[in-house]
Amino acid sequence: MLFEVTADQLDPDRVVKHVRRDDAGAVALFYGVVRDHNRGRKVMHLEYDAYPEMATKVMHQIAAEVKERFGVAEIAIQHRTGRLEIGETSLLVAVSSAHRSEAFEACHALVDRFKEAVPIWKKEVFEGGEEWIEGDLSPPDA
Amino acid sequence: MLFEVTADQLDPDRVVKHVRRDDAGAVALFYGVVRDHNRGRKVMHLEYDAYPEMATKVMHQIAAEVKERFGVAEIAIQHRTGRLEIGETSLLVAVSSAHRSEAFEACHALVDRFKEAVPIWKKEVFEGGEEWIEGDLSPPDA
Amino acid sequence: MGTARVRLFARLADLAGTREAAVELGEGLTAAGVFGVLVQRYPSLTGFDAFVRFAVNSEYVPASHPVRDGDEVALIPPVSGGSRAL
Amino acid sequence: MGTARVRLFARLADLAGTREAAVELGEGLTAAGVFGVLVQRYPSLTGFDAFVRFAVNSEYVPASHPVRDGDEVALIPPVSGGSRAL
Repeated sequence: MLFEVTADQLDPDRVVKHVRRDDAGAVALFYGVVRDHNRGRKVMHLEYDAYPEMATKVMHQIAAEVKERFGVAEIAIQHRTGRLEIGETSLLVAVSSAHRSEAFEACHALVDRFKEAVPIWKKEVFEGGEEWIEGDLSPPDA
Repeated sequence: MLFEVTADQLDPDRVVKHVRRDDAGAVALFYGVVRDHNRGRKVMHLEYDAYPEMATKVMHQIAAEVKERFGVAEIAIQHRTGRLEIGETSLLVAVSSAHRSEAFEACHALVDRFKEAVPIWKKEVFEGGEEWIEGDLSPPDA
Repeated sequence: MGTARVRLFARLADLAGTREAAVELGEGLTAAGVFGVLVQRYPSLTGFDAFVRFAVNSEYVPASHPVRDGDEVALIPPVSGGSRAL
Repeated sequence: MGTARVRLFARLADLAGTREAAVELGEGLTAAGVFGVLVQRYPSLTGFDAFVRFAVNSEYVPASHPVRDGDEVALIPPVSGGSRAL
């Protein structure tokens, strides 16, 4: 398994290479991308803060849970920190599996768990202001 | 929308670039990968045959259905033909959407529809023989 | 009455030993009728009419679909994930 | 009684104007108690104890968790998708 929190551009080839196995016929890869709008506001850019040591530890825990629950083969996750422009990738979650259904379901569940539990925060810089996006105040978000 | 049937290596960056839009916060990308086993047999390699003109037409139809049904932003599909070795990518399906749930669900539905409807066939070359894999005879497959 | 171009794929192409054939169109010939002509030419295709779907000009059609001069008729064996469709 | 290192993130780091602090540990000090010490030092954090979760040495812990010499205490604001967890 691969878990990275990094200020560099994310690397989809790297995460997919990491999860590829000869017995896995399916890979589901999720990209979280910085969107130009949120809750009716025009977003200019995002800034991500993280607690990296704990983030990778929690990523490991939730990945182990998901791997066990869905019986998938391999998992890799990268999250970026710092300033991200519209269209840049903030999150990559890759899951490989013998068959496609488990790959899709496990990848989806893992992204959901990630957004609940991993200590990474985003500040939205929008037209006219900025705000840390915190769970209770914001709708579930891609 | 992008629909390609090609003898060349597939290009995940190209399909993801194609579906990226500033208003789409999520991209789900599926890789179908040649697996080293199937129904208890050791697979040596696969050979894909296609009816390319019809395949791209059917891809267009099922993508339009899925886009309408799930309200997703953009879709791209590539399928490879010819001889593929273990670990090579036979299929890429990318879906972008404002939010992640629709991206995952639409991508999964689209892969299922693809495998039912698109005129592309695989011959499995396994230890001791070879066989065209045809729907009624084979289990659902990644 | 014209001619149709027939395309064969996968197992059917292997059995017939060709990926393409031309069929002279008799009066009111249907997609299934075109297949019947091919079976006479390539006896190894015998019995596969229950197994294939037909396409004319890249659209799935019923076996009863009439074939016209210049049409491209394709014999479509089940695709690999097709069991879920049935 | 020793010292704990406290880490602050996101809104709490902005409010306190620092990402890190050292807290002297009194007898039986808990994670919530450490936060209380910080509120005295950085009054802008007042009221946020209902809002944060605590971690000690990179593991989520209850507010009542005792803090020991050398521990790293982190104040964890809600993460962006956290509404689903509640």
